[in-house]
Amino acid sequence: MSNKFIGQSIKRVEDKRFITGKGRYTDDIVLPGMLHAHFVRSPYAHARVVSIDMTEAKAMPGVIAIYTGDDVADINGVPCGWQVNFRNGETMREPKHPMLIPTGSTAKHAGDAVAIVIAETKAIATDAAESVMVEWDELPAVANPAEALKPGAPKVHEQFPDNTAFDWSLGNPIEEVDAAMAAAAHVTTLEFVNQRVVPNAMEPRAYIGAYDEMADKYTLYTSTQNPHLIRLLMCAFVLGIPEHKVRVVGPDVGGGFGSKIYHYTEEALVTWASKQIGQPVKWTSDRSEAFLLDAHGRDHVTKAEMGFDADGNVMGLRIKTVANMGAYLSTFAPAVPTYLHGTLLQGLYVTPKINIDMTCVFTHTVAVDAYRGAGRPEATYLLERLMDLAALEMGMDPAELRFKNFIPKFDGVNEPGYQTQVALQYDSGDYAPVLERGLEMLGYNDFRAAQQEAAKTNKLLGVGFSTYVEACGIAPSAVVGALGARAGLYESAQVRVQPTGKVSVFTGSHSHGQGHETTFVQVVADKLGIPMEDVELVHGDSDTVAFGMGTYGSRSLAVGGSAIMKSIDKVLEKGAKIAAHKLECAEGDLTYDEGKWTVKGTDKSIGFGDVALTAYVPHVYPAGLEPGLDFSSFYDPANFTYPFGCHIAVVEVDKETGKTTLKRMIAVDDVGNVINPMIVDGQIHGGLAQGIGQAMFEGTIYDENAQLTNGTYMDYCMPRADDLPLFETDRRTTPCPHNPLGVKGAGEAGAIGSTPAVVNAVIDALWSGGHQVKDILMPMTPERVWRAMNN
Amino acid sequence: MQVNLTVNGKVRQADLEDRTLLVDFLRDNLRLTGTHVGCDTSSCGSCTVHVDGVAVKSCTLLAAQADGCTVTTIEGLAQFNANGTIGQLHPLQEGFKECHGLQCGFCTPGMIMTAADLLSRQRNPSEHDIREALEGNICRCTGYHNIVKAIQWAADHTPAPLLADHHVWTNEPTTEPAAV
Amino acid sequence: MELTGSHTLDAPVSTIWTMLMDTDTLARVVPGVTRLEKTAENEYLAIAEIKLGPVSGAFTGTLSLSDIRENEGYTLHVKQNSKIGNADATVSIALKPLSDAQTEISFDGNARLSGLLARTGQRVISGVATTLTKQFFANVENELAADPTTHS
Amino acid sequence: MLADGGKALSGGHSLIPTMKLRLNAPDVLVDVGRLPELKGISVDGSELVIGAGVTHGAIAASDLVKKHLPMFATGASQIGDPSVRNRGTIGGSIAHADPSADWPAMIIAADATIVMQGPSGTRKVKAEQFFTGLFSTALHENELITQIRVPLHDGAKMTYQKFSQPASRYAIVGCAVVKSADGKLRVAFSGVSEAPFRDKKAEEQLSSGQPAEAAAGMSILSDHYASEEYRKHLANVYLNRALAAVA
Repeated sequence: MSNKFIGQSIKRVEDKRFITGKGRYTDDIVLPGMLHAHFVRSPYAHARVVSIDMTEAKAMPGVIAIYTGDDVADINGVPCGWQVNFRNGETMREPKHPMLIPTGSTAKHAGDAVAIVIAETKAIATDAAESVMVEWDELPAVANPAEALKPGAPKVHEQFPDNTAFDWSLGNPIEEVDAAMAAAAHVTTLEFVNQRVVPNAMEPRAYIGAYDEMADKYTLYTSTQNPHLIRLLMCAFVLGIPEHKVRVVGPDVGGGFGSKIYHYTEEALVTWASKQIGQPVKWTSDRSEAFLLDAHGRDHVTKAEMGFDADGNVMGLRIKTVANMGAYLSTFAPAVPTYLHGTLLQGLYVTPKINIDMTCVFTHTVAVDAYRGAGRPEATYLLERLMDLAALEMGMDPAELRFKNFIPKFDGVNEPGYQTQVALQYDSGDYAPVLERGLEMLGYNDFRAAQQEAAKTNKLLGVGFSTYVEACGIAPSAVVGALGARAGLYESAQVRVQPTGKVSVFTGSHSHGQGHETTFVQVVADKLGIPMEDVELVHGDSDTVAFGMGTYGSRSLAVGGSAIMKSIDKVLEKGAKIAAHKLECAEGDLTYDEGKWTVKGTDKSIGFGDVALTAYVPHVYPAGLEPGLDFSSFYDPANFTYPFGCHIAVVEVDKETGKTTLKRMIAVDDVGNVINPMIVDGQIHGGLAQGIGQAMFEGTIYDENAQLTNGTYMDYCMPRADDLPLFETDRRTTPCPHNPLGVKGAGEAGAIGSTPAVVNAVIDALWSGGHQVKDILMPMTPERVWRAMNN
Repeated sequence: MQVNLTVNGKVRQADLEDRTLLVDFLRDNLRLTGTHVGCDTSSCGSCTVHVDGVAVKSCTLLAAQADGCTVTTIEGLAQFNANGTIGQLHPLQEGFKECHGLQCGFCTPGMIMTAADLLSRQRNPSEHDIREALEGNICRCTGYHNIVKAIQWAADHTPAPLLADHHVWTNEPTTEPAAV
Repeated sequence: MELTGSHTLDAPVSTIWTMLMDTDTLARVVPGVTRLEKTAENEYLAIAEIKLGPVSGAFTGTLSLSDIRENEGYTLHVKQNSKIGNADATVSIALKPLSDAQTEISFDGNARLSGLLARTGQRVISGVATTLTKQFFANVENELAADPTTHS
Repeated sequence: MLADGGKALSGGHSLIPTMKLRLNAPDVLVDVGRLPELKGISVDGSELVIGAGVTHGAIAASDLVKKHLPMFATGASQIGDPSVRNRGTIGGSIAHADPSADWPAMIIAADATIVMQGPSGTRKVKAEQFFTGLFSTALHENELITQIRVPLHDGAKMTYQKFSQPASRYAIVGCAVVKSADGKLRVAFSGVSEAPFRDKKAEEQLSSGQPAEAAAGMSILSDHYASEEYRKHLANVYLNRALAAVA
């Protein structure tokens, strides 16, 4: 294996098409005879469909078909892919999520669809959808998860009167945790909301369903993070059609951040409708619909308590959280507040006793599911807010408090992985160096002096820390299966060596901004010792790629990359047999380097291309060996991977207005080995911006009727270029001990660590000005910060 | 209604519904799909193109309003060879690649067109100038860090003549009487 | 959308009451409503034309009166549907005689918005509420001024 | 055409977004964006004359504006974003009369006159009287704004101070103050009430040497981003910042 490309900031191969306007996103695709769909949606969060009058709409020129819930009664609802049962063993409550709400049934969140209108143009479909007259009987609705649990709250599903989907706990017995807390010298208590945010990938979801009658085959073009999973769910659970009769293509996809993992009703409906009509049907969400329908993230209401002994050692952690599921259970929803959240609540601290109590509830809102980090940002937010607040309350230094409590270094090879109180065994970790480096970059001592000076002025300065550990590279199938996943979480890869020695790699991972066409090729080219130009990456098409579980949870390289490594090993193993035959030596006498097999101690060698050609023109060939050089592999990891890091925010708070300015954002991340530093830095930057966004700008606002009242880019604030500073990033490297590349994953780290750092910084600024506040609701709008200083 | 405009150097004509937005004309009629639609409130800037040399949001302009105008989209920014292949990328296109100024690529055409407008007015913008100029363009992937770097790179690598090509600022005709 | 306000009118309570119970007058004073057609006792079909800056559209719906207490007040319920969303307002209107010639009219209620109106209108909603309130009182004043016989 | 459900379309940056959301569907659109009569910035006697069809960007870049009305140049550069400034026009913005738009405070403080052309001729209204309510103006349905005429304010100091909503970039509070050469103050606000207004009470308090209370007695807007109480507080903060800038 050479090291020409791995570790280098190779410029991205895929960029050329994007910078010249030649990217091909789903909405860019036009098929012959293609029709356009628009949905009739509930204006109410909770309302019964009394009647639907389509007379006027059906008569409009250009309208091809209108389907309602009665037409699609035979189609199953979109399924949930993860089952988490109640503590007492009762089965998770899983309401049907119907394709369209039929007459007599109730819409359960604003935007729930009652009809799909299909017309010759998008404009006609939109006009006709407006002319479909639905008579509604509006019913009371609830959006807040804590309110939904109260007696008398409006019911989301009649059959589940307490609005509870399931409850769940993890950790040590509560009695032991209670005892630890009772014995603590200091208990820091924080009641807070981890607010609901909207993923807002810049490309709105888009789907085209196309049915080929001659081949009896469906094609779905979809803006998805995982084409094969969509095919599996849509075929097996929704439409009941055989998988080999469905091709799912995920072309260029304009960002996902979790929201494009899930199988949505519109995907199945355009696919189904294309067969009914015999013409392709396209639907492209507008931004307004995206706010109503794309799965949201976070939405926890929490009470957390952390106990310390007199020296500042953590004694125990007690957590009670209500998590919002929305109206239906989305694909991975039940896993997010449980196995992706509860299991991370030890963080990177030695904590003897932990108990987590989760209640997951239905509300009249769109589903909540994984959004960048999925559960781990919520866990980090909880822990890191507690750590900084505890330091302020105990008069300790927040960095010192962390150093004191860090789990000692372990590499997972010479030292075993670290077993937490909450089920996970971390693979490798070395936590102090990231914080040490962060403090060095900050210039901690100078900062505290500057802060004291600033406290005399109208602009307060504050610093906030966050040290996190996360679990990604999901995951061992057996483990997730035991935890309720209804799918495996491995990855597949095929390495097809062409007769000329050029290589096509087929991966089940799916790139929607992550740069797989570059990083995966770097790995393959180095492993084979051939130029990057000789390697092509193919992804996103279920007809060409054998199988795949897609891209989320920072798993592409750790799982998908490992599957590629396995296939390359098989290629080289067979190649060695061919080379040995050609060079008339034993396989054991060969070394492989720089793209050729060499007989040890000689200058006799044969190149990769010659071996490939021999495999396809097997005239002089080992007896009994199959021709060809093409291998598939599936890789199922032995464990999650556990990246960690330290994020530090410096803010300035205007005392008069409460406006916060983020002055510095420092991130020192340890994501294991790095294939392309430029791309890893880019992933960290983007994650930071989203994490900062949650702290300072973003958050849904529902009114008392569960209407989303900030569902446009005019009202829902996301960070813009002039809201952010240049980020200061650095890395430490602790390789993953259990995958062949030693990689851990970098896609979510930025969003996991940054949010509490920013909030902690504002709290720190306020304390420096004499305002000893414990919490400010996110997003920390100027008014909220002003009120925190003036109440 | 009939519209005539010059898009990326070619004269284009079409008979359109009055309410057709410029972005829909570009995407649907001309199949120039590099110009994207990311929102419905003129907020995100994914649809930014140049009309008569200045950046505009093509989702907030009727095609009819651009009648008679010269439109440049992302597809027309590079220098092309006689056979229509891309000859030389625009320095901003190079800069975005060089500095990893894009991830999913969806906001990228709008970012580049907005940045081209900035560089046509300001030869050496500061980081602050660049961030201010991007206030109408939303990126969800990059945190803007490398977009800022990419534009700085382009400013440093822009040969003067190329810049002049894009220097079309609509200065209003202004008249001031001679000293009274 | 909170709808509250109060205003002092130079007319006796019985005059105001008569006005507020008159269908034609009601159609003129309720902001936005252009026409009322009686469908049942104290129930009306209401046609509304709204033109408020960027928003213009036709609404149709119902207007009903309940909890009617002579010379004291009633509850006005206006429900309007349109392509851009629905509005559902319940407002209790109260009259209080300040003297034989002066009456305080006050109201307190809430309008619930759905659809696009709820999603996009938030920025100007308090301005809309203030505007509707001012319009309502101005309309009542105009009615009083237009008909001198109402001044006793 | 304007009288009969028609709408004048200048840059289109106020109107088209509402049409796209289907909040508005005019039967007829009249593109006035290219009328040469609405273009140009010039000095006419003691007034700066800005054509209604001049874009925010052109005003921000105009040397004439920078020289005579620097507040208009810096204020214009805070409107929307660069692409919006390239298309959006001063006349369109004023006619739309969004309560949180930037121009109204500036033109009221600068004592501008709005010139309107209708079927029966030309009419002039002082900016102070032009904005009559939420999205409401003195403009009749069949009239078009043609010019904004602003006194040159020689020797005056002027400033526009804005607290923006971070998503829409509209003014939560926009405070314009013009301090004439003889020290007289004119104060106007955008974003604070359902219509932009001249704050005469504050002016009186300031002229008598008292601390001013901004927006006293006005109905104050409230939204997700700034409650009534906070907005009122901000109005005071921004008035003080504006006063400091012209001190």
